[in-house]
Amino acid sequence: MATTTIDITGLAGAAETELSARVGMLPNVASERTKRLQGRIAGAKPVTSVCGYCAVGCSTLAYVSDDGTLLDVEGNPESPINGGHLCPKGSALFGLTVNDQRWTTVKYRAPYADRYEERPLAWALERIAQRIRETREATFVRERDGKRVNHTLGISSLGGATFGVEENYLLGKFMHALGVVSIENQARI
Amino acid sequence: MPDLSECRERDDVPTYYERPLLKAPHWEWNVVTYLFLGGIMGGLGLIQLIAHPERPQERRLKRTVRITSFILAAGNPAILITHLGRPERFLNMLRIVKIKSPMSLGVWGLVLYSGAAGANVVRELAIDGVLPRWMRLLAPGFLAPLQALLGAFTAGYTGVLLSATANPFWGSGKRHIPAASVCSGLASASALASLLSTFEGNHAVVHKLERLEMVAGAAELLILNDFKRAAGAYGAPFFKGKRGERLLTYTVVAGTLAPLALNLIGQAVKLPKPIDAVRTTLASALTLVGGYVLRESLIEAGKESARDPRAAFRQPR
Amino acid sequence: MPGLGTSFGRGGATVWVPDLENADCILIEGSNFAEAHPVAFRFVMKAKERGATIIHVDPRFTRTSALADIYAPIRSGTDIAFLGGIVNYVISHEKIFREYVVAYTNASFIVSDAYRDTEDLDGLFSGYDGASRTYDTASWAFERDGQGVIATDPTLTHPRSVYQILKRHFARYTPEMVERTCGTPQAQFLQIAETLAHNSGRERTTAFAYAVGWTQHTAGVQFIRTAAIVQTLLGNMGRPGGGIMALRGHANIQGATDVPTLYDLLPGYLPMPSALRNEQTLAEYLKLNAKPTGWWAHTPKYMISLLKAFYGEHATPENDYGYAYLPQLIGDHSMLPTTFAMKDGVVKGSFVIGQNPGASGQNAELVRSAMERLDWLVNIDSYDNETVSFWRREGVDPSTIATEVFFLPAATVLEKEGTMVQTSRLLQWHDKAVEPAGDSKSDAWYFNWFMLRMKALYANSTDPKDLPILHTAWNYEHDDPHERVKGEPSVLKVLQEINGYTVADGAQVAGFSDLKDDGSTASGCWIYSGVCPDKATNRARNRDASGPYTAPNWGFAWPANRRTLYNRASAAPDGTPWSERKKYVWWDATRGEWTGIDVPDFPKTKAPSTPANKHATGMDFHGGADPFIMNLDGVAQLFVPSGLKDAPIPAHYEPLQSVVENPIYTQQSNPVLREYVRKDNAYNKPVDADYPYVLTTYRITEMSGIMTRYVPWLAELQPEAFAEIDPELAVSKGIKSGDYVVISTALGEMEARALVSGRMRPLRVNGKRVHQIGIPYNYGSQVAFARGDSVGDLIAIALDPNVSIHESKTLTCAIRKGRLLRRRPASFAQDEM
Amino acid sequence: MANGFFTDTTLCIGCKACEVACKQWNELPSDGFVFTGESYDNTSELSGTTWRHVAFVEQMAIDHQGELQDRWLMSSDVCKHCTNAGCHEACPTGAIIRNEFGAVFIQPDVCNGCGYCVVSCPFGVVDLIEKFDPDGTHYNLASLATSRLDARATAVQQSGGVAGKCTLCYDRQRLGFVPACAKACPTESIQFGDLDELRERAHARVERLSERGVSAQLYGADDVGGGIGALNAFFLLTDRPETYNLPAQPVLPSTRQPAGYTAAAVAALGLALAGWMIFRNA
Repeated sequence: MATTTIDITGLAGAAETELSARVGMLPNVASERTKRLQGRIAGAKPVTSVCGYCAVGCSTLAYVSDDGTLLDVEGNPESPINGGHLCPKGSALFGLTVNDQRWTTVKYRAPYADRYEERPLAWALERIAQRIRETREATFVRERDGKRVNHTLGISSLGGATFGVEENYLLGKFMHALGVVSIENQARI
Repeated sequence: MPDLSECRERDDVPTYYERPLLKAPHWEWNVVTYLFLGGIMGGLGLIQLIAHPERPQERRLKRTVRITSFILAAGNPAILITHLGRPERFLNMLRIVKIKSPMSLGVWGLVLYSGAAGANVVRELAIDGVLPRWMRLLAPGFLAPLQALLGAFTAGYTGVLLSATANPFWGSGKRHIPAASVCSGLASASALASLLSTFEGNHAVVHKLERLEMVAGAAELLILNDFKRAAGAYGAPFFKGKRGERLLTYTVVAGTLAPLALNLIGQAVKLPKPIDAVRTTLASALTLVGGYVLRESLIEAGKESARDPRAAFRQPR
Repeated sequence: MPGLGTSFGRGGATVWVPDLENADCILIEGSNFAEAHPVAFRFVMKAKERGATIIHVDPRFTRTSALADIYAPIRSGTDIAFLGGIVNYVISHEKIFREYVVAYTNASFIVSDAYRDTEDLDGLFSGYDGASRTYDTASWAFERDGQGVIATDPTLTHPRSVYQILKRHFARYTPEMVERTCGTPQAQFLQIAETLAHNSGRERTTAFAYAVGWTQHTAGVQFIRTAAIVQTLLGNMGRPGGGIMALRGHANIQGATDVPTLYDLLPGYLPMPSALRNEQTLAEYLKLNAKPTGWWAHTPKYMISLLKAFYGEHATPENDYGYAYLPQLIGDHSMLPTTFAMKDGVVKGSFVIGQNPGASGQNAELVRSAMERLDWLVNIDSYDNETVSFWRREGVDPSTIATEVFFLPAATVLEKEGTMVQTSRLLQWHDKAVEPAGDSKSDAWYFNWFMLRMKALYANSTDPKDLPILHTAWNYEHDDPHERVKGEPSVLKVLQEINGYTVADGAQVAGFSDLKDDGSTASGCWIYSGVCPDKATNRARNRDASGPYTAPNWGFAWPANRRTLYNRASAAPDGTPWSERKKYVWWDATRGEWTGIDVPDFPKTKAPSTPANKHATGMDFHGGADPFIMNLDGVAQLFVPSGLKDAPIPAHYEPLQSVVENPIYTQQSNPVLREYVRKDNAYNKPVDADYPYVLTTYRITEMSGIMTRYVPWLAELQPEAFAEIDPELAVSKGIKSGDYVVISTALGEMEARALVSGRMRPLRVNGKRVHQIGIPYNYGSQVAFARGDSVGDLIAIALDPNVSIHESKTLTCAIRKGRLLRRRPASFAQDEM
Repeated sequence: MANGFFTDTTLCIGCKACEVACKQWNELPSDGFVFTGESYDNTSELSGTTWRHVAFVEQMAIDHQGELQDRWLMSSDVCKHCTNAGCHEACPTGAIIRNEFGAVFIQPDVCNGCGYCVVSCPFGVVDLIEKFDPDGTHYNLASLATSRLDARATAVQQSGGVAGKCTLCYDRQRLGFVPACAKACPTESIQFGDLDELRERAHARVERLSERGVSAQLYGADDVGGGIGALNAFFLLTDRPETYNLPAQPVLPSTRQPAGYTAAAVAALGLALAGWMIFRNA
C-alpha cells in the first residue's frame, strides 16, 4: 500500500502525553473533539419519506433527534428506485424544510394595503370560510340553458401535483361539494 | 460568417476559464513585517556573536544588539498573532514540533531565540548591575553562539517558509529565496545596528557594521540576479511589470546600491561627524526599506503567481 | 394522457423506471432526462454500461446529450416530422415486427371509405369544419359488417387497411424531408432510424423516454401518438426494456391526475359530468361513458362506487347515488381559460395551493393581473412567491388593488404523512418525520378544516344547492389522539376510502374486481383499489425491495401492482415469451395461468387460445391474445378513430409561432388548436420577421421554482435567469457570456444573462439558417437567493385541442444586448382599469 | 485500511448533487450567488466552504454538423487526501492529521488559521474560511436557520478564521456511513471505498473504456510524481488534467526544504565568516 504510516496512537489516546508523539517529521495528535467525533445522526431515528421535488419518487431517510429536531435528510439505500442516491434538489430537502426564509405564519394583506400583516391562523381561517360562503352564495348557478349545472364559476382552485394523493382527493371532494368546477393542477399533459 | 475566433476555447494549454488552480496566500502587512523582523533578528543574532567582547565599543554594540534582538523576538509573535484567523490559538503552535513544517520549526526557532536572547540580555543587565550580578549565571557562554545559530535559522527559515510551498514563484526560488532572505536579514540587521550605534554615539563600530552591510547587500544582489535567471517565467510576477520596477527601485537601487555607494563614501572619505551621521542614517534607512520591500514583493508576487493557472499546472521541481 | 391513452388504453407511463436498464437502446426525445430526472437516469447509464445505445434528440446539447452515444439536434417543435420519418423508415424498409403488429395492433383494420387523409386534403383530414375549427370524426371510423364487426385484412395489403394508410400518410416523411423540416442532418437521422430498428424485434427492445418537451405544444398529444406508433410498429410495447417512459415533473403529478384535481376528470379517469353532453342523469352518464367492450365496460361499478365514497349514506339508488350533487361543466375550465375568466371578472375567489402561476404560468403577467380582479385569494405554500405577492410586483400600485390576500403556511413533505405517486404509477407512502414548523399545517389539515367549517356554516340550510355540502361523507378523524387534538385528519383513512370498502360492514375490498354497481361498495378511485386490501395493510407503505428488479413488495403500482403495462404483449400470441432474452410474463399451461416476474396485465386465467367473441360485451369481446385490455378492441391503436380532436394519425404542423412555413403541408399549424386572440395575449405572427429566432423553454437540474430559489445550496448553483445562445448569433449581436440581454415577444420582454455556448447550434431548415434560444423556466421576480425574470411573461397562451396544454416549448422571439428598464409589458400597461 | 474516492468522470452527469449533499451534511454555507457565464458552473472552484466542485468543460466544434467529437466534460473535484500531503506537512499546530481511515483531516478546534496549509496545497484545495459576516451576503448561513445551528455549534460556525476542506466525511465514516457526496451521486461517478479495491476497479475501467474506443487516463491512482505519491481521491479523465483544472506536474512543497535550508546555511555561514573577519580583524 502506497500510503504513509497512519499514526492512530494519538487517536487511541495512549501515547498522547508522550513527547515523542508530539515531536517528529509528522506528529499526528488528535484532539479531544476529534477523538469523540461522530456524525450527528448517531442514534437518531430515521424516518422513511419520499422526495417532494420530482416524480422519480426517490425514497429518503429523515434523521430526527429525540427532541424531534430534523438533523439530516438523505437517500434511502433500500429503495429500488434511487438506491440511496439523490439529485441536488433531493440533497437539499433539509434546506427546504429548515430555512429561515420560510413563511411559517399567516400573512394577511388587506384590500388596498401595501404590506402583509401577521394574523392568527384561526382568524384567517374563519375569515376565509366566510368569504367562500359569500362568493358561493353570490355565484352559485343551479341551471343554465335548461340543464342542471349546480356549480359556481366564481371560485377556482389551482394546485395538486406538489401534495399527496389523499390531499388531492380531499380537495377534489371539498371543491365538488361547493360546486366548484374550475379545479386544476400542474398535470395538464 | 461572422468572426468566431473569440468563441474558440481550445488553446495550447487549456485552462479552466483562466481561473486559478491555486489559492493565493492570505498574507498581508503583518506577515511581511513578521518575515522582515525575523530576518533582522537573525542578523542581529550573528552580530551579537561576532562583536569583540574585549573592545569597549563592540561590547556596547553587543549589548545594544542583544537588547534589540530580544525586544524584536518578544514582539514578533504579537505581529504573527494579529495575522491568525483564530489568534487565541497561537499557543497551538507549541502543541507539536513538526520537522517537516518550516512554520512549526520557525515558531520554535523564534521561541528558543527569544529564550537565548532573553538570557543574553539578562547577562548584559547583570553585568551592568541593573540586575543582581549572580544572574549572569543564567546565561552561560554557549548561549551567544546558540543565539547566533538560531538567528541564522530564523533568517533562513523565513525564506524556506516561502520557497517550500506549492506557490510556483516561491517554489522556483527554492535556493535563492532562503539565501537572499539570510543576506537581506543581515544587511537589514547591520543597518539597524548602525542606526542605533549612530544614535548612541558609538561611531567606532559603524564602519564595521557598514562593511558587513555592504557584503550582505552585495551578496543579496548577486543572488537576486541569479534568481531572475533561474526562475524564468515563474519569476515574472516578481521581476516583471510594476512589481519588478518597484523591486528594482526600492530594493535594488534605493535599498542596496544606494546604501552601498553611501557606505563606500563613508569608508573612503572621512566626513565631519554630523554629516557622517546623516549619511549613516540615510544608508541604514534605505537598506531597511529595501529589506521590507523585498519581503513585501515576495509575498505579493506569490499572490499573483497563485492566480496563474499555467504556472500552477507545471510546478517547479 | 390521451396520447398514450388512445393508443394503448391508459395514460400512464408504461415503464417501470428500473426496467430501463434492460433496454438495448433508449431514445430520449422531448426530455432532458439527465438534468430533469438525474436519479432515474442512473438506469439509463446502467443500460449504457451493459452495451445499450443511448440516443438523444433535442434542440439543445444538454447534459443528457453529453452522456448519450448519439446526439442529434432538432428544431424545437418538429418531433412529429422526425418520428414520422422513423415510421416511414421502418415501414418502407420492412423493419416492423410484423407478427406483433398483425396480432396486437389495429394495423389490419379497414377504415371507412369516407375517410380522407392529409395526403388527399393537403394537411387536413376529412370532417374539418373551418368555421368552428373542429373535426367531425365520423369519417375516421372503421368499416364494419352488418353485425357491427370491424373488417380486417391480416395480410395488411388492403388499400384502406390502417397499415396501408399509415404507409401512404408517412411516405412523404423522407430523410430529406426530415432534414428540411427538423434541421437534423440526414445521415444522423438514418443512423438513429437504423439503430432503433436494429434494437427492436424478438430478441431486442428499445425504450422511449419523453417529458414535457413533447407535450407542451399545440399538437402535443400527436407528438406522443407518433412515438406510440413507432414503438408499436417496432413491437416494443409491454416488453422488458421497451415501452414509453413518460417522465412526469412534480412529485405527485401522476397522483394528481389519477385522483385528479383536474376540472374534467373524476378519480380513476372517469369523465366529469358535462352539460355540454347529455349527462344529466346517472343513466345518461353511464350510457355515454361505459364502453360496450373491453375493461371500460366496468364503468358503472367504478362510478357508482365513487358516488358511494363521495356521498356515503346519502348515495342511494333512488337519488342516482347522489349523481346530481356533482357540478356539471359548461366548457373548458382548465387553468388558462380560467385565468381569462378571472381577468374578465367571472372568478371572484381563488385557492392556489403549492403552485406558482404568477411565475410558472404561461402569460404569467396575465395571471398576476387577473388576480387583481379577485375579491380574495388564498395561497397555501411554504415561501413567499410571485402569486401571493402579485399585488406588490414591480410597476403596480397596491392602493388600487382590492384583493384580500391570505397566505396560509404549508407543511413540507417531511412534516406530514401520505402518498405520492411517482412517474411509474407507483404509490409510495411517506411517514411524518417532524412537526410542521410554526403555524404550518398539512394541506389535508386545511381541506379538512374548511370542509368541516362549511358543513357547520350550512348546517341549518334546507336549500337543495347546499345538499352536496351537507351530504358529502367526511369522516377522517385521526385515530392517534396526539394528531386528533391538533385537528389533523387521518390520511390513512382517506387512502382506505380511495381503496374502497364494502358498505355493509365497512371492510376493505381486495381490489377493483370486487367493486359492484349496486351501491354495495364504495371506492374513491378504482384504479388504486388493492392498495389497502384490509385495514391493517397499506401497500403504499410496503418497503421490501427484495426479489426481482420489479420489486413487487416496494410500494404499490396501479393498476393491481403492475410494473410494466400491457405486459401480456411480452409474450407471443400463443403465450410463450417472444425470446428467452426478453422473457417477462408468459402463459403457464400446466397451472393454467399467466405468470412471470410482474403481475400480468391480463385476466389471470384467460388462456392465450381463448377466442375473441365479437358479439359479446365487456372482456369477453377480447380473445386471449388481445393484450391491450383497456381498449375497445383489445389491441394497440395505430389509427385512432375516436377520442382525439385533431387527427386519427399524426401530421406535422408548425407551432403557432414559427420561424418557417410548414415544409410538409400547406396547412401551417394545427387547424384545431385553440387560440385566444386578445390584447393581453398578443401573439407573434405565424412567421414573423420581427421575431426571427426559435425560443424554447425548459427546467434545469439545480432549480425547480419557489421550492429551490430560497435554498442557498441550490441558488448558488444557478443563481440567475439566463438565456442560452449559440456563438454565431452571439457574435452577430455583440453578446458575450455573462452580458445582460433582453428577449422579447409580442407579448412581453424579459431580462436574462447571456450564456453563449456551442451547445446551442444554428440549424439549416428549409434553406434558412435558424437560431434557437433557450431559457430556463425556473425563475421569477420575487426576491430570493436565485433571481431573474420569468420566461412565462413571454409566452402567449395557445392550447392543444385535446387536453388544453399550452405551447411553451416552441415560440419565436427577438433578442438584443442590454438591460430592461421598464418591467411592465406595454400590452398590460395600457390595460389598467 | 485506507479509504478514498474514485471519481469516474465518464459517468458524471454534472448534476452537482455531490456539492449539495456535502454542504447539507457538513452544514456549509453557500459561497454567494454569482452568475459566471462559464458553462453551467457558477461555483467555480473548491473553497473553504465548497468541498466538492463539479467542473464543466465544453468542447464543441464551432460549425456544427452534429459530429460526435462534441463533448461536454463534467468532473467532480475534491480534496485529494494525498499520500504525502502538503497541507499535512505544513500545518504548524498539528491541526491537520492523517486519520484512521487514511484521510487528511483538519481539526477545526486546533487550527489557528495561519493559512500555511493554503499555500502548501499543490492542488489549490484548502482555503481559509473567512469569519462569519452577519451583514454580508458572502455567506448565507443565516438562511439555514441560524439559531438551531448556533445551538449545536457546527464545525463551520465555530471555525470562522480556520482552514476548511473535505473531511472525507470523517464523522460519517466513524458511523460506518459512506461520505455524503458518494452516497448522493446518482450515477456512481463518485465511488468510495477501500483504495486497493478502487484502484483495481479504476484500471479495469480504463481498459473497458479503451475497448469501447474511449481513451481515458487515471489521475492520481498511482504516483503523481513530485513526491506526492498516489492520491487517495483519484480520477478517471478523458482529457489532459489541465482541462479539469488539475496540475499536470504537482510538486510536494517539502521536497524543496533540503535545498532551501542548505542554501540558507551556506549563505549564513559565508556571511558569518565575512562578519567574523570584519569584526575580529583588528
